Amino acid sequence: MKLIVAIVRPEQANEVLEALFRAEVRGLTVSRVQGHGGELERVETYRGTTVKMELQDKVRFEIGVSNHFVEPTVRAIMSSARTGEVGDGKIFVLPVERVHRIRTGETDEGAVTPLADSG
Amino acid sequence: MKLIVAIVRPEQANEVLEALFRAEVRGLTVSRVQGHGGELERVETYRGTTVKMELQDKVRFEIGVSNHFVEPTVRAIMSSARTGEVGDGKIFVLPVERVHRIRTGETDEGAVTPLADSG
Amino acid sequence: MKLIVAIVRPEQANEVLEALFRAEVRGLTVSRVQGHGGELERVETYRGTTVKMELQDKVRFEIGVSNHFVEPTVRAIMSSARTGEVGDGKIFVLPVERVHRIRTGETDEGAVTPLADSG
Amino acid sequence: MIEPVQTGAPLDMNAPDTVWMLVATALVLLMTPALGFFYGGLVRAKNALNTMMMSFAALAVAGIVWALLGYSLAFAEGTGFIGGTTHALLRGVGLETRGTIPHLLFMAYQGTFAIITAALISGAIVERKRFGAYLIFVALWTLAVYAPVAHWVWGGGWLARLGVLDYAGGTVVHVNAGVAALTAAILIRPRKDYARQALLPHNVPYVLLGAALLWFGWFGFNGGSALGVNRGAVLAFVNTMLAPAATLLVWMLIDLARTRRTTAVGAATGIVVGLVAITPAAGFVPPMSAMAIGALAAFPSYFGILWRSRTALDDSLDVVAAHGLGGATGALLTGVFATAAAGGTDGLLAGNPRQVLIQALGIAAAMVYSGVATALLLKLIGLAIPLRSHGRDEAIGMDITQHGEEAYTHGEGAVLLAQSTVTPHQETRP
Amino acid sequence: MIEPVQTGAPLDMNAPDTVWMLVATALVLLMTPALGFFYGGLVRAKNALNTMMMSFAALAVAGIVWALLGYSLAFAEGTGFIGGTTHALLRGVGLETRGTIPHLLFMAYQGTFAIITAALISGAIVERKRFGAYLIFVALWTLAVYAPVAHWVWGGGWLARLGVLDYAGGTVVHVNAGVAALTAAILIRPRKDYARQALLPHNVPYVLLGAALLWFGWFGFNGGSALGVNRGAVLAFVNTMLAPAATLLVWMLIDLARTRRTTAVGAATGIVVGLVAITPAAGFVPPMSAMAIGALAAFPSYFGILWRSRTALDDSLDVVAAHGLGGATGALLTGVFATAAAGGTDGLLAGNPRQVLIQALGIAAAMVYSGVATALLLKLIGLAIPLRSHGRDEAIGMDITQHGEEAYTHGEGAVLLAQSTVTPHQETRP
Amino acid sequence: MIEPVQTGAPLDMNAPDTVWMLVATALVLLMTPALGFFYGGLVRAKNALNTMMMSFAALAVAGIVWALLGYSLAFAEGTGFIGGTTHALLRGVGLETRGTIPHLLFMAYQGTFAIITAALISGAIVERKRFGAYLIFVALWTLAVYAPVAHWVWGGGWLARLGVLDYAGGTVVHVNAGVAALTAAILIRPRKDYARQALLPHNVPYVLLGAALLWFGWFGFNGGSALGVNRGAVLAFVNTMLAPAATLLVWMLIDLARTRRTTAVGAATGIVVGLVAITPAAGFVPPMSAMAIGALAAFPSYFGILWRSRTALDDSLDVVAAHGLGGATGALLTGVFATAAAGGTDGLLAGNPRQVLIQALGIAAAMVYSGVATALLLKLIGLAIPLRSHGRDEAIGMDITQHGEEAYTHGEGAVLLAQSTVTPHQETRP
Ligand SMILES: Nc1ncnc2c1ncn2[C@@H]1O[C@H](COP(=O)(O)OP(=O)(O)O)[C@@H](O)[C@H]1O
Ligand SMILES: Nc1ncnc2c1ncn2[C@@H]1O[C@H](COP(=O)(O)OP(=O)(O)O)[C@@H](O)[C@H]1O
Ligand SMILES: Nc1ncnc2c1ncn2[C@@H]1O[C@H](COP(=O)(O)OP(=O)(O)O)[C@@H](O)[C@H]1O
Repeated sequence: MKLIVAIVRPEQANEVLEALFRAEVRGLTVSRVQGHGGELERVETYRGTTVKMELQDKVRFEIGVSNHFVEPTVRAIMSSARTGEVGDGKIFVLPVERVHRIRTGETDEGAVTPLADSG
Repeated sequence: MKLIVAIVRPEQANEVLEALFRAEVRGLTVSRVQGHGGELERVETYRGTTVKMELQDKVRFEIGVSNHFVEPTVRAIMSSARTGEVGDGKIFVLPVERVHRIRTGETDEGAVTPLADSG
Repeated sequence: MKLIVAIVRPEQANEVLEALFRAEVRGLTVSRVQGHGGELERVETYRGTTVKMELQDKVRFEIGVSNHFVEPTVRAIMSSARTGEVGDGKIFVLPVERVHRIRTGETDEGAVTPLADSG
Repeated sequence: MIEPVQTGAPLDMNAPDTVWMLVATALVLLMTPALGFFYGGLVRAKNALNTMMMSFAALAVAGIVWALLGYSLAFAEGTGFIGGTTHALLRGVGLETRGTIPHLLFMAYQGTFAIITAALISGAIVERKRFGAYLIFVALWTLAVYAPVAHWVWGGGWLARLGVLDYAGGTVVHVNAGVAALTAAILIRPRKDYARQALLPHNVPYVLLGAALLWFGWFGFNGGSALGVNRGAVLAFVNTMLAPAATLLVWMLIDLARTRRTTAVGAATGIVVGLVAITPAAGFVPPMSAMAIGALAAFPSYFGILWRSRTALDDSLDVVAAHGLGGATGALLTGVFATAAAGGTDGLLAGNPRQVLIQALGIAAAMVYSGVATALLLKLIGLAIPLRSHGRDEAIGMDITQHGEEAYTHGEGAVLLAQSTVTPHQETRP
Repeated sequence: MIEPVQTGAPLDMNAPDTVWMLVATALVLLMTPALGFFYGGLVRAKNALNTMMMSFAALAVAGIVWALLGYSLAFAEGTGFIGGTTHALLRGVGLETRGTIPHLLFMAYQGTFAIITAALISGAIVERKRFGAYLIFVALWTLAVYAPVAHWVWGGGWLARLGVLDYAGGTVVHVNAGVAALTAAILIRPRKDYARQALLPHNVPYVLLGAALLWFGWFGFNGGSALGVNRGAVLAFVNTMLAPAATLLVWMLIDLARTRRTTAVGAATGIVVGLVAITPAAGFVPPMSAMAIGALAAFPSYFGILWRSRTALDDSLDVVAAHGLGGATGALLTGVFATAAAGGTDGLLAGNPRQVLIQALGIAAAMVYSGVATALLLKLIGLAIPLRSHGRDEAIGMDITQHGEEAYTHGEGAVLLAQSTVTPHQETRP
Repeated sequence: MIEPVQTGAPLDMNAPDTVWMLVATALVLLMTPALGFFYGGLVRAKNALNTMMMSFAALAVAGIVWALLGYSLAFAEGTGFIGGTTHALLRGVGLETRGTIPHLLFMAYQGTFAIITAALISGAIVERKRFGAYLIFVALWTLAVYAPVAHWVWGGGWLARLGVLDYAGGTVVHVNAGVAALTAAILIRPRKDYARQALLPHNVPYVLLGAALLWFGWFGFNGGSALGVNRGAVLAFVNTMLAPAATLLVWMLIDLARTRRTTAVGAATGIVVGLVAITPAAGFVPPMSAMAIGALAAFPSYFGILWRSRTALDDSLDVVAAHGLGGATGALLTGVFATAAAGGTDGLLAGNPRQVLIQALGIAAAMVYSGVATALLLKLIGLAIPLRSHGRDEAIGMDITQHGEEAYTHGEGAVLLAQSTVTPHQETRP
């Protein structure tokens, strides 16, 4: 079991989502975050105050997958999130000790496999 | 040391919170996220644009616990977050290498144990 | 490779950011979260409804670093986020199995090292 | 635009009176969207649009129903209890004058009152009432409850003959809506989460915006009830400025005394309560009495809200305490402070205690009728269609379930549907 | 403040007419910011300020251009096609009367129309048009397109002589802006993401707020087009209340019939469409006809929007369907429902089918001229500077790229620049 | 509602004048909530309610204090320095006329000025001032500073006799509030984070909404200062439309020249500065001069803001630069552009350079008095209670610490308290 955390551009988020669905990834969690990387900083002005904005809007995916699903998931994200310009983001693969599906109490593999009937 | 990441329904968030407090879990971090799972998709319409909303609002708990606290914590979440309908969410248990309490510099067990006096 | 997750006060967020930059940490992701710890609870009133607010606004940093960078990163956060009062937050160091830079496809160390030219 | 036909037309209407009533009508119309923001800010984000839509829809439903029939039921010749159908479909409602202004304008002005009265009730049943049932309710309630009560007091009905004083609608609008709200809140039952979860305002600035626009519009509500620019209009107008200022001040002081903090939601509520309380008295009392009424009216509503939220009555946005209690307080105090000199009948302080009884009678009559009739209407509608949402839908929120929309969206996870015929960007060379 | 000079000055103007036109002018001015909120709520958060600024900037650009030259081109003596320059730089535009109100006030009132007409167009080109190019466009369009068309209908030009009825601007304002919007949407081309991503409203309450304030302001737009407080003003005013109520009702019913849900964005749109449709007819038709016009006008715009969003035409906020179609529908229905008795010319139903043809001619003339002239202007400006942003900037959002600001900021990650001369807190003892 | 007593009452007041002043009073009252949104959008989310409440509370505190005493101090017979107490508690302020309108209405209209002047000051001290201390300050400042200065200029006091021109309050309102703001900002000291952290506007649309409603209301502020519908009213009204348009245009151009981008916060600020600058001149200068004043006034305020933010002066929302500088610029330019023909005294350009000196004297007098008196008041209040919050509270935010509320809540983590007596849902069968 792994937890894949990916930071991508907001403009690419929907494409990543679709790529993941195509790769049969059915469960995932998304949040709006801000990131700092190699991108050019923006300058903004509010009346007399000029600021350098160090953070850019990004979208964070968090996807629990069983081991043999790691590769296809990473590949789906890589291909759909890439624009080739600085700021495309990162993918982290974290080890997971246990997963529970709250509804059924199933654990591990069972917990991240979509349930054909109920889904 | 483990980090427990749980995704639950927003309607259940306060009950989860209370269940955790009853289980003597005192430190935790919460964020608003959106998730995709087996739930029915919603259709929304904005003027001529009809969209399928793939993501549902969820609440994400992140709880650092010492090893013997993992079971009670997971149990508290399982029982308080479950409604029995698709979309109840998942719990991930991740290994943690080190924990620091910023205020005191304590590490590991000490960092996640509430300090009776100061708390 | 490690993933450092730090929860800090919003008022300290910009100082943490600057401390990280000084420590040569160039890539990071930030999100707005809410936390419960040892802090005093706030009471708020909305017409007849009086509530105890269990959660305080916090900022969450997520930083992927190569192993020898863990110490300086943790130190930078510890020093810049500390106010000495309850509620300063926690740092978690998680193991990471793999990192990918989406733009270039580089993995692991390469993925978190800033690219001098492009950055 | 430059139309000699019109500018040359005989001006039987009084021109300044007409200008003032045009302005007043626009002001009162604005109050209903304002109420939408006041209410919409007080609910959770997932119900914001539904709550606002309850006010906006009243503009359509009550507005049209009023023009087609309601106006006639309220203001055409009829019995002491209800008007006739002479003016149904606006027959005989044209540019000839009624009083000193065109009849049509009088009808429109009164229509804005019907609209907001219906919209007020929605505050008691937000976050759970099904929208379709609400629309039907508004249509029927305007005809069956608002129109008769308006007739009693302003259409020459039995309360008018008794001498009930109600300058701009303390009884007709606020007590009436308040009792209907109470009835609806009881029959439609509490929200699933009520008294278990904290159900907090998602956007307090909207509440303040709503209160501000309500105050602004209320100058037309009270000042326009003089139906022209005359001493009554000026008095009512200035009282509408002073009374809520006094209520707001007292509200903040009670807040301070009780919790050591003044709240913004409280301030917005205090303004509205002050406006409600001065409504029946506006053109009947001198300004210092208006301030007294404003100051006194803070107490019942303030403690009414406190008390209500400890009960099982989920009058979600406290329509009963703010409008029902506030309107009744104002109506009674009108009987206390009114003077013939200011434009009313002498009240208690001017040596006529009987007026307080007459006022109480007016309130009681509106309460009984509004309570019974509202309950019957809801039962009737409930026979045909369900009045409230399933618990499941309530948890998801009314915006998604009733309207298929969200107040605030980001676009992540939103996939276009049924757009197969659309040519994407690159092909669109014009 | 207390100025004997003025209060004593001879009042050749008609006082009640002047009061009403002062009020009407303020009301119409408010419509442009209201439009900014209506439009601003419909775009994504990253373009909210840019969209609002398109309306706010029109207040400056069209407002000043109008006073300096546009007013003269529209309303000074001239040919049947365009006015002269007699009143350029406001020469001869003073406190003497034009009609029954001061000439200066007439100029200001007409200026508020010029401003909002230009701002309306922006809805077709949001989220991509460069702001500098937009400012230049507004200035030129006001002079070269709005002023002549206004002259044709209201300045005694050829359409006026033909007998085209346009009470408050169905053709001059709405058809004109609608066609300009169509032209601009085609020439400026769709947004990069159009038809690929769902581009959703970021704040529907703003859309409702905008619609509410538009309605409020529109009482001045239509009611003020009588240029005084007369029968036409009252009729136009009341019709401006009833027609949109009918449109809103029908819009909700179509929504219900089609998707089983009434939408809030739809409600806001329905209100605006009803206001647009009654605009040309406002002072020419009796109230029941106004409701009919409102009800009928829902259909073309509703289905126009549905159809448009399946095409490659990225008229982003549906200016064409709401204002172009709505305005044309209203203008045609004016020819159907107008009666001489109400203040217009008899129309189809009163036995004069020719009026419908005259109306159609007016619409066609405005369409052709507005389409061609807008296209030429955009091509011209496009020669000098790029009209739209790079795809990259579009992805980041126009607020950051065009204005260097964000609508909603938190402050995390914002580092002060160029503040080296500032003494920090601890040293600031006064 | 239909009250023969009133409609039949003798109308000694001038009806059109009264209508206009009713409208103007409502418009000016709306400006104070508008200011709350303008200011509230400019602060951080954690202080949004507190900032808005500073404006809303002024409606109560300054409003009541004005009616009870302030009006009398400003407008009752008295010395050249301050009025008497004849009209305290509104004695002798009834429906008889003052000028051509009811005295009571005159009092109310003037009251709306007192309210907004006090509220303006709050912009200098947001995000740190304790709310209780603020309330006391508003009450005392209205009596001790606003009332006398208003008396000097409008109540027949010494500046009026000297011939100072101040149509609607450039000196009385804006210079006065600007200097008080400067004094308060210095005495209350900068925010803890000032000049260390970027303190950014949390909601720019609110700033635009505030600016739009301020503009709308300002038509009553300037146009109503004619105290009737006369040539002055019309001129002031139209100038209030043109001058801010010019300022906005110039402001956008300076923005473009300096940073290549026009900002929305800048646009909102430019509008307000233009409104401030035309205020003293509104009824004294022809429209082309009004545009010139508007255009010129952009410069001092624009660069004043730039300069201020590089200093240690935490005039948080730039009250000094926008209102102080803008008001002084307008007052001086009044002395330059005024003409007797337009309704004022001839100024510099009409051959009377002395008027500029008189204007400068007026400004200087208001500055000295307002600065000294405000400082004394703050010191006095500071003796009794602390003026500002602890640093800790400042970090948490004033909404939570001063009001026990948040502007935007979600409900997660909110646990109901003191609800033990509540019967939960399942038991509530009616
Ligand atoms: N070491 C890191 N830890 C966590 N997040 C990171 C890290 N590096 C980059 N990110 C995230 O990825 C985003 C893009 O990174 P950046 O370095 O600009 O892109 P690229 O990989 O194209 O050089 C950042 O805005 C940030 O959110
Ligand atoms: N594999 C996963 N990785 C991350 N989050 C997940 C995963 N599966 C589900 N979730 C989260 O849990 C929520 C509920 O999941 P779902 O599969 O619908 O529920 P159930 O477990 O009841 O079948 C989702 O909306 C998503 O936020
Ligand atoms: N065990 C934990 N797991 C996750 N987050 C925690 C945990 N303990 C504390 N936090 C986060 O850190 C914040 C501060 O913690 P708290 O215990 O109040 O501070 P301190 O470490 O100073 O005693 C909390 O608001 C919460 O966001």
